[in-house]
Amino acid sequence: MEQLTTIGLNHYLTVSAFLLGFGLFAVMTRKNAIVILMGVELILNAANINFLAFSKFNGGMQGVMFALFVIVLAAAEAAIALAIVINVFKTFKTVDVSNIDSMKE
Amino acid sequence: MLSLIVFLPIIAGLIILAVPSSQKQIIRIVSLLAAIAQGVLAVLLWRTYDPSMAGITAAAGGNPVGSFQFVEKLPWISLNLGGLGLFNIEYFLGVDGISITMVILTALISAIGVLSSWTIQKQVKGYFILYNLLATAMMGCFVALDFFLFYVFWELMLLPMYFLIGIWGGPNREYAAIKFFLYTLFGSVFMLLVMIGLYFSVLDPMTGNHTFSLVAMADQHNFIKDAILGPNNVMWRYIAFSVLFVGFAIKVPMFPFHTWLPDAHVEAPTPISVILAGVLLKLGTYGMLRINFPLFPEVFHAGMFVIGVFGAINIIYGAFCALAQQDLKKMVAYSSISHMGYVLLGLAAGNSEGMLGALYQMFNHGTITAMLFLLVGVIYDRAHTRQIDKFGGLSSYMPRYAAVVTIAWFASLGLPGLSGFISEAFVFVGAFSSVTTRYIAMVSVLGIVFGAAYLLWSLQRMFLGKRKADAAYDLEVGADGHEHIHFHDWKGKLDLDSRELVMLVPLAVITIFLGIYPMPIMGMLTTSINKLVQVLTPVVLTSMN
Amino acid sequence: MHSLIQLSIVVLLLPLLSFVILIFFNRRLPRRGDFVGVGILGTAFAISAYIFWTVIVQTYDPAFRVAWNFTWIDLGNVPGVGPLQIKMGVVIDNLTAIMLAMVNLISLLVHLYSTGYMAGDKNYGRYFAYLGIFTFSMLGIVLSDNLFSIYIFWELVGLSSYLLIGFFFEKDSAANAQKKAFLANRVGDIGMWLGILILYSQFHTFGFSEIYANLAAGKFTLSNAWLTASGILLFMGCVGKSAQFPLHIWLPDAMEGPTPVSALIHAATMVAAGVYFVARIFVLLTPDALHVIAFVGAFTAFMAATIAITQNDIKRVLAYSTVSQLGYMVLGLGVGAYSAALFHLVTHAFFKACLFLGSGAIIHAMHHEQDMRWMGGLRKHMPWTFATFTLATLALAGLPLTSGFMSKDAILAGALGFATVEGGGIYYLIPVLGFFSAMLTAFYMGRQIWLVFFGESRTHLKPADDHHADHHAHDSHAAHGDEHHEEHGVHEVSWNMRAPLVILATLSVFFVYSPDPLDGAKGWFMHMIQTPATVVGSASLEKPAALATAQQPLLAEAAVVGAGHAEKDVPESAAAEKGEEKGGHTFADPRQAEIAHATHGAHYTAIYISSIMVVLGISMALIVFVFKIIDPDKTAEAIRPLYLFSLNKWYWDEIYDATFIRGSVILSKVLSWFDTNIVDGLVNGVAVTVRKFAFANAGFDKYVVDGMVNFTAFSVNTTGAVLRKLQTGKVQTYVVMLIIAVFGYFVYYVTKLVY
Amino acid sequence: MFELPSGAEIQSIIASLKGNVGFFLPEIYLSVLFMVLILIDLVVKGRKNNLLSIATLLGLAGSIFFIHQQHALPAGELFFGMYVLDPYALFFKYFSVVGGMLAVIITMADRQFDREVKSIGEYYALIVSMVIGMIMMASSADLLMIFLSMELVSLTAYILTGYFKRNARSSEAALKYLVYGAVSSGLMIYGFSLIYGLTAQTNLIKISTELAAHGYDPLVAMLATLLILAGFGYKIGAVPFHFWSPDVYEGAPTPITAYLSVASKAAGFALLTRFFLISVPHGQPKIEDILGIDWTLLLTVLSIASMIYGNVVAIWQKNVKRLLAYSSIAHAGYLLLGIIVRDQLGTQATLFYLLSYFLMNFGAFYVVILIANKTGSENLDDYRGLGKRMPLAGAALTVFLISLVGLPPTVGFIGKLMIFSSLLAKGSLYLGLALVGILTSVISLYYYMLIPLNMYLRDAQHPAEKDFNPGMIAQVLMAVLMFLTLYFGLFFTPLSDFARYSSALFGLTW
Repeated sequence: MEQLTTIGLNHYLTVSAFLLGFGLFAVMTRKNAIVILMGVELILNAANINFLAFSKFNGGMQGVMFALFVIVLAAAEAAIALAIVINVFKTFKTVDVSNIDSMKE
Repeated sequence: MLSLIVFLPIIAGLIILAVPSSQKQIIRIVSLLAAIAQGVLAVLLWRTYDPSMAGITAAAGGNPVGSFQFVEKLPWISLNLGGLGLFNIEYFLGVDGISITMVILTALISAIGVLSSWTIQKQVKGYFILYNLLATAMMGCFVALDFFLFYVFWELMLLPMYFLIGIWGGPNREYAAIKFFLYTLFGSVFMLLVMIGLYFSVLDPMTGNHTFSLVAMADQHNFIKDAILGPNNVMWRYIAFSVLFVGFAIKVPMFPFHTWLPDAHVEAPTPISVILAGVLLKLGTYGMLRINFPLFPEVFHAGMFVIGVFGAINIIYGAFCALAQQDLKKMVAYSSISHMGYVLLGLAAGNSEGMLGALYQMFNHGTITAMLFLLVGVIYDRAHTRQIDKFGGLSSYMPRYAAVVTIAWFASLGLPGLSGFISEAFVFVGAFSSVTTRYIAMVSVLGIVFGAAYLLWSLQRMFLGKRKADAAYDLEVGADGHEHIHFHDWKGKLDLDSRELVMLVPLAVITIFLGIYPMPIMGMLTTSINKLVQVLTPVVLTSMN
Repeated sequence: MHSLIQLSIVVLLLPLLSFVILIFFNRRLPRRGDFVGVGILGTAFAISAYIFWTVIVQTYDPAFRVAWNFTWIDLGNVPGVGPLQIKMGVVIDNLTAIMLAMVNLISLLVHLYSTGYMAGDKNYGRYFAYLGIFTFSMLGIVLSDNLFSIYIFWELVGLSSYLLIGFFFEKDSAANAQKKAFLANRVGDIGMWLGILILYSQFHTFGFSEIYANLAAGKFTLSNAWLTASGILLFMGCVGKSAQFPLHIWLPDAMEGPTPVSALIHAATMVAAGVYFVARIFVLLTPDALHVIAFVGAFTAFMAATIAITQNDIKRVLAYSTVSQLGYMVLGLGVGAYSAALFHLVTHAFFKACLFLGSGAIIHAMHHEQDMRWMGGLRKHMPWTFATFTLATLALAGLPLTSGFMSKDAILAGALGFATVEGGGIYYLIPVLGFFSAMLTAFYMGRQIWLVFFGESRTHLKPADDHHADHHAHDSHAAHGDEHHEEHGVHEVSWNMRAPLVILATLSVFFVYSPDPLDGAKGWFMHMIQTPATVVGSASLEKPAALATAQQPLLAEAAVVGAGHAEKDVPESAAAEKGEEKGGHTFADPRQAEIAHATHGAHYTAIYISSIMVVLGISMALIVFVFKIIDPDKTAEAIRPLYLFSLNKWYWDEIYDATFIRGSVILSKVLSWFDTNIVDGLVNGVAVTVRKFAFANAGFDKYVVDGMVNFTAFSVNTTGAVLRKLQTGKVQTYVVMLIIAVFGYFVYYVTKLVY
Repeated sequence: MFELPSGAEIQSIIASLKGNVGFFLPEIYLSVLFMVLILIDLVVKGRKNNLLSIATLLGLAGSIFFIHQQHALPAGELFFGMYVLDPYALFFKYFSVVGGMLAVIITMADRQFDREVKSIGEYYALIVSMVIGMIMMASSADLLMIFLSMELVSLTAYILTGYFKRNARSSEAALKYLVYGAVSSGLMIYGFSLIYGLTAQTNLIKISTELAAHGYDPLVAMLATLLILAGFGYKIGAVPFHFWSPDVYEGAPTPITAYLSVASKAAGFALLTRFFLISVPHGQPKIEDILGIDWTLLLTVLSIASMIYGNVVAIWQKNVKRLLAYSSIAHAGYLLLGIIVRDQLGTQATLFYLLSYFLMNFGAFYVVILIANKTGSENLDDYRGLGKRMPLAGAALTVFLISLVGLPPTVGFIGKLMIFSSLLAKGSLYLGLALVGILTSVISLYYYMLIPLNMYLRDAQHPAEKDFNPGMIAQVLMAVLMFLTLYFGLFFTPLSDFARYSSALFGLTW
């Protein structure tokens, strides 16, 4: 019963695992570059939840710090990503990654 | 002195690099001068060589100087590898009986190759730079006594050869060149692994460090018992031997690794064919003698029969394939395969006679095959075809050419009085005297007949009889009532011109002289060979039953 | 160095000098330098005559022998053997002296003769050069003291014959013949070479004397089969050079060479070399080997004689007769009639040279007509030729009072004796074949004489087409090329061609060799050349191999100690030895002694039988060709298969062509195909596989579906169906791959961990 | 939850930080350079390409001085174990900086920039920031630093890859790089989080001790390992994490391709090696029992797959840059071999191989750029007959390619020699790997030789109508690179000694 009432490490980890799964699913199946990047954000946030959870349950500040940095970097990455996606849209007139395949083999 | 003889061509190459590419004649002359200087040095080496020093292994105390001659030993690379001691690579040159002859041969063939290259008109500068690079690499291989150095020279040959065939070759040159390259590289990369393995297995008795010195490696006492290629590691020693052997066998080329050779020869320009057949093939067997066998004597002992069988296959198979060829050059190429089979057979005998025959055959095959390819080149220059059936009756119209061809052909088929005979004879003597290879020798003598068959048949088809209906030349009756022939767009002299004579006559003279009195070359070989045989046989050879 | 040795070396080198001078400078010398050749050969003959005089006439010692050698190749201190040198040297004994004189004489005569016969040929100078090297090679064989140098000169003879047979190389037939000769000889040579190798591998020497000493001392450690094999293999060299069955096929074709060359090859030099060589190695031949030799000789003698009957080409008849006579010699050696065989070698050399030169004179006179059917009646036009030719023919047929009679008779006596000693049965086949061949010889030579010299000229009978073809097919060199011969002009040849005929004919008469026309053994030749004692005792050979090996040293010792022991051990042979004593020497070997004895006994029997045979043969020839009681054509029709069999030379050429030659060519084609398609194909196959693999991998990105199949453990069909919709070069597929790589391995790991 | 540090502690922390700043000078200097470059870009008007490039070049050269100063400093941790300074890190500092300089030089030579972009602007600044990122990658001793430095490199690399904004291929490459890189680093960070969960540590050395001391869950450890490997594998471009590289290498501006293929890969290796050697507890008898998985096996699979895949697929390439991309995948495989042996010789060999790879790959890309400047193409077919038109370029490219194959007397050969030596020094254990390496290098000969084949053995399809002289400076630079490739192939002691010196990692005794 405690499992259900008290939120423990496993809960965090389960959520994080789900987030990771969603992220991966998005990354694998969505055609839109923006959505794919959103999937990446999900993955990063899954990691963040892990860090925070571990930090809480194992003690130590590193996890928290890590999560902070991940958030910052996710933001930076998003900025760059959007710039690139816009550029791609300018050239290809689409952000559908499945159509952007001039280089192959 | 050895350094000089090795690097002379590369110096010439550097000079050529500075010559503008329009000055073709200067480029040629620079190359020729280097080749002549190399030849002079080779003669000097020959005259000052002391045939009583054996070589092969180091003298007492592990010092190579007492055993090898003209030794140059300088530290080249020395790395500290911590627990593994020093990583020592030496610039270590020296000659003994088995290499001095090859040095002489290389100098000779290089010089003749330069002369033969005179007719190259395409990208002369590039050609001679590569040629000189090749010459250096070949010479280096024969005098290097450090495995690493040897390997560097060995691989250094590939690239110039690739381009020389690939750029100046015949119509199918791309294929032939890359085939040559891949094949030989395939053989040599394994050598790299074995080389490294040997390095970790051998200690230099003089310094106590690991060493690449072939001299130290040739002495089984210097092996670390439990190292990867140490005496206790029997399986790996067998594998290493086989791998090395295949690497060298590709160069020889030994059946079934020979198929690069006909292609390479057919496509290569004449001088390169000469070099290829005259020197490069010898590197395979030289490598076996210098590296493969002395380093793994017990494996060699166990493998003598197999090597002999391959030798016999080479001899007979090569002869049969030659018999079927329509292209003269291809025939000569296969004849090389056949003749290198004798070398293998002689080596497989493992006794002094066989080894002597093999080494002598290496020298003689160098001169004779060089002659053969030059002669093929002569006719190809004129007729632009090498199809044997496109000729006929040339004897009447090109008597000098026919005469030299006759000498070369008969030398190739092992006629007594010409050098090829003595080497073949000794190979058989040795192979038969060894119990292991006796029956192989009995089969291999068939090669004598088939060798004669294809050579005589081609001789007949090209030189005897009358002009064939679809011959590559026209027949006309001259003002003096005699019949003459002329080739369609050949402006030069019909019969051999003086340049061609300068190339061919020395080779013919050498062939005849060494056929009558072989001691000038053999005398340098015997001590080393006896020593080598001793190294190869831990127990006294039982050839007497 | 003995002065004779020095002289003999001079003799050896003189013809080489002639070769060198003429090959390089013949165009710059007057008369193309023919005088150089003749002069040098004259000198050589003079010196060899001096040697002959010194050795045979002055010394007159059957055991005369001087030898000299030098180290040719020094192998140093060979492991397992010790110091080892390969020596070359010269040996002079009676046989050498005789052979030297004979070879040089015939060579000189051929040189002389050729100045007439070959005059006007465009390669006249080169021709004499070739003669020079031929003589040199032959002299080398004669003088050699070891197997290695014999082998060298052996091959050089092959080369010289190659050059000379193909002298008219513009003719395809000549070119074919020279190749055939060389190759057939090579086949024999490899046998000989193997024989040499067997001996060398045991004793590490090539020298005759060392080998024999070692053999006698029983140092041959292999089984006796090897020894027999070595004997037979060495004999194979002779089979090649002396044109014995089965390698006789080259010799008749060799008639494509200029006729004087035929004389040189088939009389004095090349073919004699084989017999000479067997004589040299005679002592190491085991009885088994000797049997083989004897049978081969007898069969050859018979076979060639049957072929000679039907040949129409004047030179071919002589060629087959040469083969047949060589068969006799080999037979003689095989049965142990050593001196008789060599005797026949010498006598045959002279009369056969005479015959060939005579036929050359005829051909020359007939403007290169060689077919006997179109000759006839030459007796009147060419009296000198006729006389000498007839005399030589008689000698060949073996009529009494000729040299041929004596020598052939001695061989046949030996064969008879041999057959008795060996216990009859199949061994009697040898003398029977010998006698029968003697009859055939008389018959075909009678036929030849008749067709050529008697009757009316039949030149006009020759069919025109045939004529034309023949004209080109035979000795037509440039000078004669345009000279169509008419119905005239058959006249005697000039002096330089006539003189050799006379000299040679003279040497075919009995008194040169022996005072007794019926018994050659009474002459100087048989005295000087005596059968040497074998070094492979038959007593030891009959032991089982294992025992023999063990007892070898002991037995050999016994053999060396000699007759005394033999007498004790084998009492019945004592008588035989005593019988031989008047021959001047004894044999330690009982078998040899017995044969010698029996031969002696068979002497008169042989004379009777052979005389009868010869008479029979000649009379048959007379009946057929002179009295025309039997019409040859009809007879030929009646026994057509046999006739064709003979005419086509027993079909050996066809058989060899269909088997060995075509077989080799086909095999070579097959192997060549194999080489380009299979061996090379394998390599290329590997390359193709690599490329295919590369393609698969390159498509990996392209058709990720398939690539995934390779990388995941999922079912091919389901995943394939789902993921096939994904397309090329898409970043998402990359991501998928990444995730699959990571989680796929993880799943694999979990599975492994669980189970 | 957390106890806040007391004032004294904060004082000591600050003191320690201040003390450590001296160890951080090159990074600081480069950061300043980064900003200066942006300032120059902003301040200076008009065309300033040369000014910027020279400034970058000099600035980077200046950093070498600071790096050199660090040799005198003791090896040790900085910033509470976030960062280490050891010869190994110094090696990669030099490597990145010199690589950056070469990238700048190559950029100066590349005429495509003139066509594609109006102003080179922040390009050089970004290169400098990438250099900083790489330097930090090599020095990171903490998962957090690893992540940060990797992201720094990746983000700049995304931008630089897409630097030709109007060029479709460049944009496409950037997008692919971005998506792939983001997912990879996402997975890696998730892996980090699991490791953190297992050990409660982010410092590599502490992780190692922790893992060795306490238990672990093999499944989690495995998953973490695989995820982390995905991140590292993506950086070094090893199969099966290589998919981005051919497309990115083909699409990116060639100097960036060169820099990515050399320095970025090297930095990835720096990380991988440090992580693999330090955080995986060693000194224990069986390493796989410690971390639950056989790291060596994983790396071996990666290595073999890379060698085979890279070499085999390269055979089919028609674009030279793409060909070199596949070859770089293969080289990642060879480099991994040196890590697998897990000893000093192996590390030394890897470092040496990186040095040789640096020379020959930069050289090759440089020549490719020079050729592309003249022919406007990177297609193999357009290389026909170039050997005659650009003799020095042809010769140089041939030397670089031969070196890439690993034939003497080039530095590439020595690299392979060292790698195989390190394998064989372990006896017959790794012989199979050596065999794969050897055999695939034979295959590599085939496709590398396609380039000289086209240049020399085939004649040009079109007659030469323009000048093919690449200019004096380019000639000299090519010649120097070629000479170095050959020189170090014959006299490689300095390189090798340097590699050996650099193989000392902090926290690790061989």
